[in-house]
Amino acid sequence: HADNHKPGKGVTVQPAVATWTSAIPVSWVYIELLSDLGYEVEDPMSLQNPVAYLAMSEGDVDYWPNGWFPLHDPQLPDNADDTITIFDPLCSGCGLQGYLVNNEAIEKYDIEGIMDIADREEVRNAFDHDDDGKAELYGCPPGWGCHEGINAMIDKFELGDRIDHVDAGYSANFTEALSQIEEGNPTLYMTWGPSAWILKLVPGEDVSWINAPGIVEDENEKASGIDGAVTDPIEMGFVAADIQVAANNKFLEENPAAKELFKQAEIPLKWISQVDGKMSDEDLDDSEVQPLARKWIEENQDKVDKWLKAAREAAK
Amino acid sequence: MIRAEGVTKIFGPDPDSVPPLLKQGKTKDEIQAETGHVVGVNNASFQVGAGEVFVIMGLSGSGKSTLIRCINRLIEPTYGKIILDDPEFGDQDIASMDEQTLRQMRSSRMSMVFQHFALFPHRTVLSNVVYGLEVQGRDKAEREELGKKYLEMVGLGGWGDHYPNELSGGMQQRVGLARAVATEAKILLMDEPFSALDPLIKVQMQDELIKIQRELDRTILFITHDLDEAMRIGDHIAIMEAGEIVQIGNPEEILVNPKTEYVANFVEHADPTGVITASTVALPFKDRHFEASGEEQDVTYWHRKGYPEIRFGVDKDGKLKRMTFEGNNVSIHALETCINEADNAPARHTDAAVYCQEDTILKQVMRGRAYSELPVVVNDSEGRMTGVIDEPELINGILEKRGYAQDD
Amino acid sequence: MIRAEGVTKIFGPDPDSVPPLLKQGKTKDEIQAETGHVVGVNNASFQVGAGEVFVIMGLSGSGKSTLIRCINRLIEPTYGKIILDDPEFGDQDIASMDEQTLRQMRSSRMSMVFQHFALFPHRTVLSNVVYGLEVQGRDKAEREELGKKYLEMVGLGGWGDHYPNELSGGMQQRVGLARAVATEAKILLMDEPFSALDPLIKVQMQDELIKIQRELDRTILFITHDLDEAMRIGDHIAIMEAGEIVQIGNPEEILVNPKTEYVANFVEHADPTGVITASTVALPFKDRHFEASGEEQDVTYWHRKGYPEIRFGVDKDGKLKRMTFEGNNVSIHALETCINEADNAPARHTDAAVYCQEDTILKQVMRGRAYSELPVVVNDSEGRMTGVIDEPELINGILEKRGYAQDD
Amino acid sequence: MNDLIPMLGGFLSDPFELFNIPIEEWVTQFVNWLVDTFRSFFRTYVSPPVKAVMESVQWLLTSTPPLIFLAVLFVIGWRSASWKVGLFAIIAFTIIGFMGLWDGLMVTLSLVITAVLFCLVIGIPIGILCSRKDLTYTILRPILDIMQTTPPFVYLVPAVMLFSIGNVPGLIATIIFAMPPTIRLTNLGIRQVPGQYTEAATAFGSTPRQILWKVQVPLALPTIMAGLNQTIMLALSMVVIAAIIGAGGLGLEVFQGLNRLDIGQAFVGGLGIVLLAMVLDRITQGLGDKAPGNRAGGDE
Amino acid sequence: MNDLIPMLGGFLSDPFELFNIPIEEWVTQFVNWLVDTFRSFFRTYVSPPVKAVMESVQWLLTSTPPLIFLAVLFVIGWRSASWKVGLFAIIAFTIIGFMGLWDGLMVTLSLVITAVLFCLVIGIPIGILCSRKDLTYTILRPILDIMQTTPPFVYLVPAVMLFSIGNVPGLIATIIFAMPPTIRLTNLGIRQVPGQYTEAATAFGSTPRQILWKVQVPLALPTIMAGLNQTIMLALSMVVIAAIIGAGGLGLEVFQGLNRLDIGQAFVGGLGIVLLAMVLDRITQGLGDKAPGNRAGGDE
Ligand SMILES: Nc1ncnc2c1ncn2[C@@H]1O[C@H](COP(=O)(O)OP(=O)(O)OP(=O)(O)O)[C@@H](O)[C@H]1O
Ligand SMILES: Nc1ncnc2c1ncn2[C@@H]1O[C@H](COP(=O)(O)OP(=O)(O)OP(=O)(O)O)[C@@H](O)[C@H]1O
Ligand SMILES: [Mg+2]
Ligand SMILES: [Mg+2]
Repeated sequence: HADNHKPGKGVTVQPAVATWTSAIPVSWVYIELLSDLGYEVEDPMSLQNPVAYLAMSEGDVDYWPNGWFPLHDPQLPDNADDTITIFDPLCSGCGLQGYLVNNEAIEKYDIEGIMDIADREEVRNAFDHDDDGKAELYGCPPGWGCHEGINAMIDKFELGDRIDHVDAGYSANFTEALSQIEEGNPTLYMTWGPSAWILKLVPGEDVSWINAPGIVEDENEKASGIDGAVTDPIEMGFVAADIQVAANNKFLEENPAAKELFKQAEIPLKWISQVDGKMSDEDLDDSEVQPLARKWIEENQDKVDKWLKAAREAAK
Repeated sequence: MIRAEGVTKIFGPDPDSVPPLLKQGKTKDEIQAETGHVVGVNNASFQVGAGEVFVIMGLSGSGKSTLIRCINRLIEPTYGKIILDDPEFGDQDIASMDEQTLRQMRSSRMSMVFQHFALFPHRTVLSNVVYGLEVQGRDKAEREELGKKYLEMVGLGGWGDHYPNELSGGMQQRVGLARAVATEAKILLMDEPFSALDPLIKVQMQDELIKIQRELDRTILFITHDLDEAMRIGDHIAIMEAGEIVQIGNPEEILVNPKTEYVANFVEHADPTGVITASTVALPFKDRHFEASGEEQDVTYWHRKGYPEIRFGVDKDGKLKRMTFEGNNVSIHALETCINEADNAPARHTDAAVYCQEDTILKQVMRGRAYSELPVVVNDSEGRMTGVIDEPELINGILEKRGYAQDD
Repeated sequence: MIRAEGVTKIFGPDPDSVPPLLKQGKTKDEIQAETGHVVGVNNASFQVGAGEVFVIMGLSGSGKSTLIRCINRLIEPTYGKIILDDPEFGDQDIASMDEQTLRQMRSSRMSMVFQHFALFPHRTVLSNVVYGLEVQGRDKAEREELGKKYLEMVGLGGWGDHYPNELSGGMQQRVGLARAVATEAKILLMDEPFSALDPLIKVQMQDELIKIQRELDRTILFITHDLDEAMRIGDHIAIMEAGEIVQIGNPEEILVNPKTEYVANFVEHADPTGVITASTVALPFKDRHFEASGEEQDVTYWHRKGYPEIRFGVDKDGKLKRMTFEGNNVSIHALETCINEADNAPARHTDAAVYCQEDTILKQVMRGRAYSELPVVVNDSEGRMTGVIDEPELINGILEKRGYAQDD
Repeated sequence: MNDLIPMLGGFLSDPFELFNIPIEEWVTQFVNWLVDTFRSFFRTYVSPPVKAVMESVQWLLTSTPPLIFLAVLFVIGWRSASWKVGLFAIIAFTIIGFMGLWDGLMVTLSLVITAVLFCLVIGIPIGILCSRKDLTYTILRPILDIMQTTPPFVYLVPAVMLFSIGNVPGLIATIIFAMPPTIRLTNLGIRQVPGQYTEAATAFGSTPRQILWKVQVPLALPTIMAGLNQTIMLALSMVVIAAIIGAGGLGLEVFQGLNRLDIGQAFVGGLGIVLLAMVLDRITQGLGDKAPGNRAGGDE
Repeated sequence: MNDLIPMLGGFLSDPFELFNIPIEEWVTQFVNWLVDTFRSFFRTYVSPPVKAVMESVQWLLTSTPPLIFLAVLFVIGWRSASWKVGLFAIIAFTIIGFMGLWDGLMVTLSLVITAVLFCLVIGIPIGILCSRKDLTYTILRPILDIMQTTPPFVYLVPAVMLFSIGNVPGLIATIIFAMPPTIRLTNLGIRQVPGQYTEAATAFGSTPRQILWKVQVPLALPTIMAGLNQTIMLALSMVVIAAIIGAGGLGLEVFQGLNRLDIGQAFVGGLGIVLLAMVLDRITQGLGDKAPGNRAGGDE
């Protein structure tokens, strides 16, 4: 019976964790849950996305709960279909992505969307930081999914001669956007949440999401109820990403309990954002988030027990 | 022109701890054994006149190089003054000169030949030679011209484009020599400049050196281990021992009157025939050695005690007027006039005698004796007879490097 | 023990192009001007017997260092053989020896003193000296002992822990010397090993060298520019000019019979009194110079033409039995027995004569003449009178470095 | 009292639990202060001229027609080393061109050239200074350590804050990382010049400047060139990091390749960088081999 | 015919439009083949021993109580340089400890030590070899260029495929990047030893090995130590990149700090690396200054 109670006994699990902060609380929840199932869970390895997926497909890492899809699609290795399983979202539509402009500029130029910047010359010039006649868009690093998304939009609407998508690492891009905003310059950038970035420049307070064309077919698909959007509903320009567990197939085969858990578990965006904010405000170490995860589990014991039960069932 | 006063150089971490020990009379070796300090030069004072060649000799490790390097301050003397009396720089103490003046002084007044040559390996021979001129800021054409001239002088005309590592030791040394003289500086510091040269080229170089020294009236400090060289070119010679200068004098003084055992040993192997002069070895024309044996007209006849067959007729001024051998008058000739004849004569004259000057060197006197069997008469600059040299005096001079002068 | 045959070294990119030019009789300078190749050594052949000191002299740049370096193949000879006849290695051509044997030969048979010292700057003096022993694989205690012994020998006992850059030039040179002799190799290659030494230490070192050479029966190849040194220690001397060996001979041969003008000039400045022997300068006891003047009992009296007052009574074996001066018999002494007396005598004897051996050097003969006014008699090894030396012969010997021997 | 013993035990086994130095906060505050105070200064007065220099180099390179560029390249390779090097340079650049990376190559080349020039102009005098005074080198050595080992990732963000995104912070990061070998090896090379040569030069009354340029630098040149070589290599190794802050060029290819796990693309970018490295290495090697100081190793 | 002229014009202005070398594909295929063929070999036979070495070093360092570690460190600093250096080392490590990074420090230190050891053990013999034969160096020089300038990002991915994530590929990348200066400067140092000294050694019948160890290496030591110093610096500069593929340690702090826009965290990690660099630099400098070859610069 005890066996039944701890299906993961004797199995060592190697998780990975993403490098952004909002990945941490999610990561801890899964570690706690797997431990409850009796797994021996190693400290998670902090890896960049492509490396994490590669390692997962090689079996060097067993899973991570930090997949953002479809955003991460381009970062999957070629053989991902055979080696990696991506589970149903643990938090559906939680990965908000979109374009932001600082509020001052929005007021001054009365901006509702990217097209306002692209089409109106005086606005475009105001957003042009390097005097090349194009408005700067501080976007995503080459190779990321969002990089391709932005470029697709630029291509589709032929914005290439008016909008300059800056090619650089994301930290660099964001830092530049932040600096420009602090300098009081109208600035257009792309970001996502929950994340540290959103905590630095808070939509609604400092900046606002603006409309971007390209994804939405009709009005219903527009997002509504987003904090800090210039319009409601708003056309974000990206589909909101689902946060999903990705795991190595071989590991899953050998560990039906874990597999069942990955299928079942869900974590609310609100809590993730809350912890993310707390980490930033109180400057918490990663390890200091663990008790918060435990606390959340305790507070949601009913739900959690259900998942664990299902997992134990599956292990039989 | 250069006056060194109490120049001292102590090598080691705490030089000031050493002079008290020296005062206590500790030797260089004792100090080294006790404190690890090496006494390079100890209280050296000397003076070099303008246009003089001042030779420094001494045992290996006695501090010659250190001393000469103190003069242009390549080595900072621990104590002492080095006064340079120069028309342009005035009376200045090199030891306390500021950097700027020191540099000017080095580039315009002094140049140096190094014991280990220290040719620049990355420069061709010619561009080594012109280095000093470059520093002086001469223009290129002038530099090349002078450089080539001096390279020619040291017999390496064709080697200007080679690099030092393609040259033999002696050739390198000559490049170093050319480099030093090319600056035409008034003072030349030369640390064993001819040590790697064969005797022929060495003599040539000595001649060249003396020539340029005369032409340009240069002052030369010269370290050498070659006694004959020292005797040949040195106006004064200083002998060093364990950091101290034990004797300074002209070559003959040093050779004939060594002040200490050490100096005597040191000069033992010198060839005296080129240095020792007639006056030194001659038997002095004094009562002790001669007796009068009659007068005739204006002269008094003298003969050496025990040798009555040779008589010298000396007038009241002390000049030799007549001379007889076994009663017959003999003719008297100046040495110079009969040297050639002497070389070719089948036998030595007994009917002719030879006189020389007090400063005639033994080598010449020997030629006189090859001409005539009779004693060589030595006259002073006024023409007064001061002594005679017969075979014993000659042999004594050659073997013992001194004459009767000492006895008096 | 070492035989060099046609050793040639051409520096430059295409050495093979040079021998035809040499055959055409082109000089080294011409070849250098035309092709840029430098003829280091040209067709040198010589032989050095075991236990011999073989001295190489010559102008600066004449190829001495190159030749000596060919012997241990520091420089690869372009052509020629160097046969080493060694009990252990057998008859071998060093020029074509394989690396392994060459190394063994170098470490066990040969060692070298370098013209530029080439002391290892990162090793203390003592550890420089023991380098060769280290290579031989001797154990540490033995090494240290030998090293200290030889350091003592060169007079640097207290300097073992210093580094070479703290030593004067001459001291460095002696360290190089100690390093070479410490290996106790049978063959010593010495490239101007005493050039930086003062005369006193130089003589000491020469004595030490000769001592260890005798003790261990070493073969020494010795480059020097010091003629007196060459004369003093050399069994044979080779004189080089522009890469070629122009004359090989023992010191006196070279001094007395220079083969070419060049050699004659070269040895001009040597001090002959230590080299030239009595037999060379003596007036030969032959009819041409002497006439008989009566017989008495078992001897015939002879006198030199023109000097009837001195008569030599020679028996039928040719031995000098009696001697008279102005009719009086004089006593006859061996030179050695009267040297001391001669030094202290107030006047020269006319009642005593001196005889010496044919190989007595001039310096000694002069002492004989200081003892007695009468000619010095020269006897051969059998005691037969072969000549006499009077003042003219002596002077001629000193000045011209030759005697009557040539005339015959 | 009773608590003390376990506390002591804890301290012995893990003494660092006692307290934490709040350096993180200090730094954050300091950087904030720095940025607030100097940002506009740097962005207005420092960035633009540097950028102008870089962009004119870049303009020069990119506006030269490739064929002319290759011809010039050949001449440079040939004069500084040999015709073989010239040929190799052409082939290497042509390969990069046919991989479709000509423009990236030009951007990277201009970054590297500018950075290396700065390194030489600043580094060699500093290296010389260090060789003169032990104190200077003692002080500088830890600074060099900092320059070389502070991960660029640490100062990328502040650099972007101060200098904006793009070439300028990339160039600065490259200069910081690549300069130390030039300084160190200039210092080492000059210190290793045997005393007898400087002494001889001194004896002829040379000024320190003359000793330096006529004796020390020529003799130290092989070592200085080794420093230059390292500087070039390190500058090239920074190309990818420079791309992360927007300097573009070949580094961007690699960065992108990594981000999307595209080994091929990363490799192509990397190959471009490597070929560029080889060309620059061979050219500087050629210059170094001609250095007269090489004679010093000979058997003088 | 009419088409030809614009085509030619196009070719002249942009000759590289003609075609593209499909290197990307070749590489992808090659890497796939490589991984398929050798993965299990590397993962079974190469990774484990390397990992074992690293982990035992790491185990040794982490399991030593910090206070004992500091004591040992002091002794090392003192013996190799001076007590000042020992003291400095203690202070530096203590600061890192109080920043809460002791464990990270130990991980990084073990990575660096292992990498530098490998670099020395492999690099010095290769450097010596290069100094012996011009050909070897001619061949090796471009390889060194490749090692130093191929952006680690290029081979990180294949390295992960072949060696898995974690210490091993991080170590390998570090060794590749950090080894060239050791090789280059060993080669340079030995080549610069004046011929007269090797000649003297030869004349005494030394074997090539004896010449090497008794003369060349001691005299070249200052230069070799400069190479070692550069190797250490470069190894430390790879620490962050190694962290990207899971090597952990101080680099991870920096890497996370960057990704989270936490300048403070990145700085703290960077400071740790820099302090470590300084300590290692001072210790090796001490060893280098004691090198007997330093006498050669003197006025002999
Ligand atoms: N590496 C070299 N390259 C070119 N020429 C050389 C080289 N070494 C020596 N030579 C030339 O060979 C000739 C002989 O040189 P060597 O050193 O044997 O002379 P030496 O007789 O020893 O002279 P010294 O008495 O000056 O030492 C010289 O003309 C010299 O220039
Ligand atoms: N840098 C130094 N450090 C310590 N001692 C030194 C140094 N330079 C010279 N000495 C010592 O000073 C003394 C004098 O050396 P110096 O070079 O002046 O001798 P020298 O008379 O020129 O001898 P040589 O004729 O051998 O060249 C020696 O005992 C030497 O060991
Ligand atoms: Mg000296
Ligand atoms: Mg020679």
